Amino acid sequence: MDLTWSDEQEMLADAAAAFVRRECPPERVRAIEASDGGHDQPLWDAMAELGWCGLALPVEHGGSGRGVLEVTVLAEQLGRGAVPSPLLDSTALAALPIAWAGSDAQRARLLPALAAGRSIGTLAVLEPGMTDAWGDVSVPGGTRISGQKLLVPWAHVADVLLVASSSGLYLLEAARTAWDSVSHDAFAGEPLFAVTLLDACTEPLGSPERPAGPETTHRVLDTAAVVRLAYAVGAAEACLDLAVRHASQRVQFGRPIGTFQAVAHRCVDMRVEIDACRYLAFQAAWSLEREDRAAPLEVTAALTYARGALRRVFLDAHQVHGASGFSTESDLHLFTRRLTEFEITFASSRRHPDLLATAMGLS
Amino acid sequence: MDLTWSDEQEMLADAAAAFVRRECPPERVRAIEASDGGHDQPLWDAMAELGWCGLALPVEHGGSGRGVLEVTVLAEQLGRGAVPSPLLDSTALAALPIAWAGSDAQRARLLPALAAGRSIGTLAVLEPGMTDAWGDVSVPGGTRISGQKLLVPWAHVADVLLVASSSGLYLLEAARTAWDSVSHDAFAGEPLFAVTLLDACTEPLGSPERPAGPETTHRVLDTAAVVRLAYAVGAAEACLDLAVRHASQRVQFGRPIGTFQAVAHRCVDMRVEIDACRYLAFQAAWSLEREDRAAPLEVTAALTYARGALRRVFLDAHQVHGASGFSTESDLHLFTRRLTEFEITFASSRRHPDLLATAMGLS
Amino acid sequence: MDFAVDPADARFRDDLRALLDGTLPDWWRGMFVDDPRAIPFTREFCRALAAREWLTLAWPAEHGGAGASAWTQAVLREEMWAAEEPRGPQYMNLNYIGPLLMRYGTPTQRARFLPPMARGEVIWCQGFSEPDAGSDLASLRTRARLVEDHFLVDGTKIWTSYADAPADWCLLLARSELAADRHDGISVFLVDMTTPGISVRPIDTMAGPHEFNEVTFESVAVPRDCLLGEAGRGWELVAAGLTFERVGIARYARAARVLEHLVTHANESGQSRDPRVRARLAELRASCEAARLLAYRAVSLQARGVVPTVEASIARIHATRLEQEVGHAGLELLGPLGLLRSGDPVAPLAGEVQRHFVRNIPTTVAAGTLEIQKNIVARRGLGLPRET
Amino acid sequence: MDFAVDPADARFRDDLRALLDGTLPDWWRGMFVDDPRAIPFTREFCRALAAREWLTLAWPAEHGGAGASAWTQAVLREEMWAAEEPRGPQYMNLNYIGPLLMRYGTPTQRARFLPPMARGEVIWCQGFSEPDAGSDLASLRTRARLVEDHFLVDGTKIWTSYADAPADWCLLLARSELAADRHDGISVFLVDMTTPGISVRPIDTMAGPHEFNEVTFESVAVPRDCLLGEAGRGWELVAAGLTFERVGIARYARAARVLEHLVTHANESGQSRDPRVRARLAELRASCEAARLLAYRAVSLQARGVVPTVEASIARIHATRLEQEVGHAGLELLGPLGLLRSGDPVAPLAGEVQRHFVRNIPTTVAAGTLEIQKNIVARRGLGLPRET
Repeated sequence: MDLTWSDEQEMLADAAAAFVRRECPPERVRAIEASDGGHDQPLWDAMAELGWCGLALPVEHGGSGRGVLEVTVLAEQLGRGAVPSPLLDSTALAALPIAWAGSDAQRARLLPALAAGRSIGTLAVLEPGMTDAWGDVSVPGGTRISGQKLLVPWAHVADVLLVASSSGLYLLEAARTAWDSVSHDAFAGEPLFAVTLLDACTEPLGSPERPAGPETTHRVLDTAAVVRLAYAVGAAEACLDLAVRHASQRVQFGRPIGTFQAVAHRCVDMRVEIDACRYLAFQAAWSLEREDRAAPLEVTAALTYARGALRRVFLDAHQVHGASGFSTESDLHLFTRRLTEFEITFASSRRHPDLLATAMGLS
Repeated sequence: MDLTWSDEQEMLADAAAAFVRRECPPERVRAIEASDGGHDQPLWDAMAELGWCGLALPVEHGGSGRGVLEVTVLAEQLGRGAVPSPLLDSTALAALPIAWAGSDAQRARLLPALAAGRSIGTLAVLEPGMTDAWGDVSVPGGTRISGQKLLVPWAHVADVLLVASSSGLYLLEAARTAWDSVSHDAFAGEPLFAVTLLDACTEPLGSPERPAGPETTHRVLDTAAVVRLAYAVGAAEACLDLAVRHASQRVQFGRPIGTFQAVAHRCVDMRVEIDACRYLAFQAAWSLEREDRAAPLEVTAALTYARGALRRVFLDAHQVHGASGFSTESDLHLFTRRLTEFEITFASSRRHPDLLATAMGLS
Repeated sequence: MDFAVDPADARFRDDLRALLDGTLPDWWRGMFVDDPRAIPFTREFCRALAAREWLTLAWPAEHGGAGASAWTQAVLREEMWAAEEPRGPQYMNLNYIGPLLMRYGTPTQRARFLPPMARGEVIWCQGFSEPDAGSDLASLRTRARLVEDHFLVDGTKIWTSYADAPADWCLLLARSELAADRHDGISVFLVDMTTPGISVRPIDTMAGPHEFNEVTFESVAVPRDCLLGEAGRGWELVAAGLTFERVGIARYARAARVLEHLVTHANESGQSRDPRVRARLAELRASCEAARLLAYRAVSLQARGVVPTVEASIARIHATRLEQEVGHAGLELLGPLGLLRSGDPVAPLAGEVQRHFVRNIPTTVAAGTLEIQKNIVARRGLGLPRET
Repeated sequence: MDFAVDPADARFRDDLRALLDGTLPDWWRGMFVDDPRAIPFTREFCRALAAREWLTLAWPAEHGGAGASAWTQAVLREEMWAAEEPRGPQYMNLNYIGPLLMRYGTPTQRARFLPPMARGEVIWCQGFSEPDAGSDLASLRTRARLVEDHFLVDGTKIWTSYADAPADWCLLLARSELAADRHDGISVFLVDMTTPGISVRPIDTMAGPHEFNEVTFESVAVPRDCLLGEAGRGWELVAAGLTFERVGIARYARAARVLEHLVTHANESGQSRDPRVRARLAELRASCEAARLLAYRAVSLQARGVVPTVEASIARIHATRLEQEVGHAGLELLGPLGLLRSGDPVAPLAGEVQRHFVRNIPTTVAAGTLEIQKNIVARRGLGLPRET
């Protein structure tokens, strides 16, 4: 047992932190978000160059063979800069499931490009009326798929699209078939799309006889949730940084507001909640990586805890900031939006507490 | 609409407050609690003398004909002094149900003595394994009743005992039959007893053909809960008084701790929650009195809200007091115990939020 | 103590709802939604209210109002706020700028400024906060120097809503003299927003554009007769104004309305059968009840001629928490699709919950931060000692 | 980063549980339960631990300890606290009084005081707080005047647990010199509780009798060689001691144990099928996990030789809230019968939840109030400015 980072993890985190500070400061985040499509190719190329697209992919397909834990280490640093990038989704929602459940041919065909950052992947799950990403999807599977999927991240730049159907995961490649992506009007941290599939050409992920089923989808969503939690933890840390800076600099009634206990203790509450979420995320990632039998319990514990905790963090940050935090001239909103997106999409599922209840022995 | 007290209510509250200050200061509360049986006959006689036992009972049976709202006005003042007395239970758990549902003979026989304070009544509901006072009881009714009832308040001094049975409310009179009361070891504000009935002589409340059924029991419990809520509001107000006094007098780091925002804002949070509970209690009492169709909704709203709110109040009071609040040398514990008892017995029922959900239109 | 609703007030509520049902366009989503139709609609709506004598319902007859009871006013404020305040910027005229003029204005000022407000024809904004003076308003730096027959105003105001509506007039706070106590020497001015030297810069917010503005005053000439009240005694006006304002918004009514829509959604999506959903929505309903009663306590005092300073703060502290909680519970109920805003065709409840959530992120900051409200209650309500 | 449990630690945990299962009497309910068997049992239990070399597990070999790793120590502390601390008062010897002696004691003091602790034969109490010096410890008034070869101590200490166990010795904080900085001039003394002039007055609490005491010192002669560390530098020892203490109690382990019993109760009473109950217990379980990890973060630093001052405070802030929440959720689960205490034959879960609830009403107060812990994190952890 050791909750400190290994030298390798430390180096990865330091490198990522330095990269984010240098290449993606808040001005750049704003510029990317304001741009058409919200995707920055030079930034993507730079991250691909560092090998981050293939961080957790098998060495034989061009990856570095590291695990989910390393992805969360990276994710935390990206979140700290609110970096808008398909990197984490491409890894967790597409590349990893292909590595886990793809046929040898699919792995050989798709993973090298995903690992090198020459292609981008994503996953379509949600449908109209669904209130839980882990819920039952109704789009029928098959070699031709039609239906509507919502809140698909980065669908407009994806080369590979996994689709959760009622009969398992299916694979679409932009090179072979087309899909229609309409940008959502969302209060979110990343570009989200409504994807309409009309008789789209697909193949099952894995072999046609044994296509990847809902258990793979759940594993994908669990992994993505934990990676996204780490990203949210980074964003929460940035909220705390901004709050502490504001509290130290802003003078009211003749002294910095950080000297008021009510303000200082709010910052401490943030510190406690962020640290709690952080170690829950790392523990869950560690177990997922090992396919440990405790993994589902630890994922659900992390998400169950994070739901209220991260919301309290951003609300506290806004309270410390006063009106200025609500203005988009402050950087705070960059992080608030990401935390909200995480909370709503991944952490608010009522499935997790219920699973955790079962895991802890409630009959 | 007017949320201020009428002159009459104001007079009642003032008289009660003055009586409590004079006749039942904390030293007397301690003495009564430490005494055998925990019942103070002179205090009871003095309150009976003031007409409080019959406050809400019909004029024709010796009462003052006022309503449930007046009982809550009185209850708040008694709670403020943590007055240990069977007065409220005798009124809400026994006298009022007899007035509502008793036969003419029962009313004529029992109410005058209850109204004058010559006799004391109580109600036995809970049984082993029950987790909700409003739940299903299993002791069978009949002219002879056997079974165990728990947490019966003041059973050792009661002359009239109502028993909730699976077939309705039954009436026992100490003058005609005996029951066995064993004092509980409880963290509570009032004496509670395990009552064992062995072939006890009873009669149905109301006529033998139409005995008072569960709807009466529910109405009784709703009324008692609201009256007890008002008593708890008074106790909470006393917690706030003690906290404000402590915060103003206790000097640490060279100044009164009440000047620390973290302490002052805790007191404000208490103020807000107490006021919220207070008006919810009065509104529910007002509707109960009128048998208004909004009454069930308002009772459930009051109890649903009070559950967490009053707990936060006493925890905040303890936090402001530091270690001294945990010592029984402080008066705080007198009020904490009463608030805890109210919360556990009346406010923690999962029935209320569910009823409220139905009342607000959830299908 | 009487919890019965006056039948006349109940009828008035029905009448108001009928007007709202007949008047509010489908696209109405309140202010700050980047819809150019919003401000013109609020002007039209105010004129419609004025035609029924409901605009200045709360004003005394001597100032052209209907002199309605505190309770009738409460009905109006609940229905307006529940409908996302279709009076737009003008609610400020009615709730506290007008009343301040009545109390502190000269006969000439009242005759000049009140009638256009009563007709629903004028938009006022409020210039209080400054970049370095937020909750510590008394540290404001905007200066007004008396030069012959006018004041010359220099300074910057921030978080000024509606300045780019555009506002016609501004209720401006500025320091007109140096004084030993920093609460002295502050004055209130009535400033024509078309005066040369005023520039308005919109500040975008998370809720959308146009919510806030920064307003800069460079040697702005304000005629001497546009000083409101006594020079140097402006702090007293501010305190009175804040009390008027705190009771002026029925925040709980909006929360209750959103909650009604959540009930509908829970029923339609089948989630109403989940005991967790039922319990959560019930808790919020109970909290709405509490918020309403805390507001009514303040109204009860008003109706008896008492200024409910502490009681209004208590109601406000409670209601802001409620508003945030309804937003969060709503998003949890809607699930991931709750991210979608009004502009998205598949947004559940047309994005209403999302809008309510975002708008209430800073709800505890507006009109005196939560901390300041708590300080008021701590000192004036509880008698706790003041920090030295 | 490695979340795997060392197999040796897992075996140690099994061994400890076997010992506890075989040793803890049925009636054991922790300290302060007004049971005369409690203190003698803790002495017996400590001797049993000593016989296995588990009592001074955490101490370095040079002081007769087992020099166990920080992680093995964590296992011990979890199992002890989960079992309501059967070491009784002596956990303090092991966790911080002994370590303070090792660090600041003279060779003679170490030789005199450590061996009886290691054998489990001595009870110490701590004389820190005073009626007017609680969270503001530096304002203490107890005086120690050097008269020839001993100090004469006068003053009153309060909230002194175990003084009436009776304690054999007291770790006493007193002002030995007047100094400009009020943190200077404080010294730590090792006081024989049988010295004439010491009187102990028990203070009853909501949890029962004997939890606290007031200890009065009237001209109590303390030999000069019973001064610990340098005269006037006691504040440094207190700070070190508080850090030892904060990581010394695995509060979350007790909360987790109570939660296990709640799960059993929910299953047996059929409440486990209610989604609200499931969700609430799951939230608490997640919070237990978080508490354990926050504690383990501090242990990880200890294992690397770092003193985790801020991290220990963070873990403590989190765990105290958790403990209270488990108590409240437990009472809600049990319903009205949850009011019943251990002494009642029909008390659900033998009154364990009730006991946990009451004991944790002041949990945020002990060992530095929550406010003080938060100040530590605010200044040292976040670098926020200090109040002037």
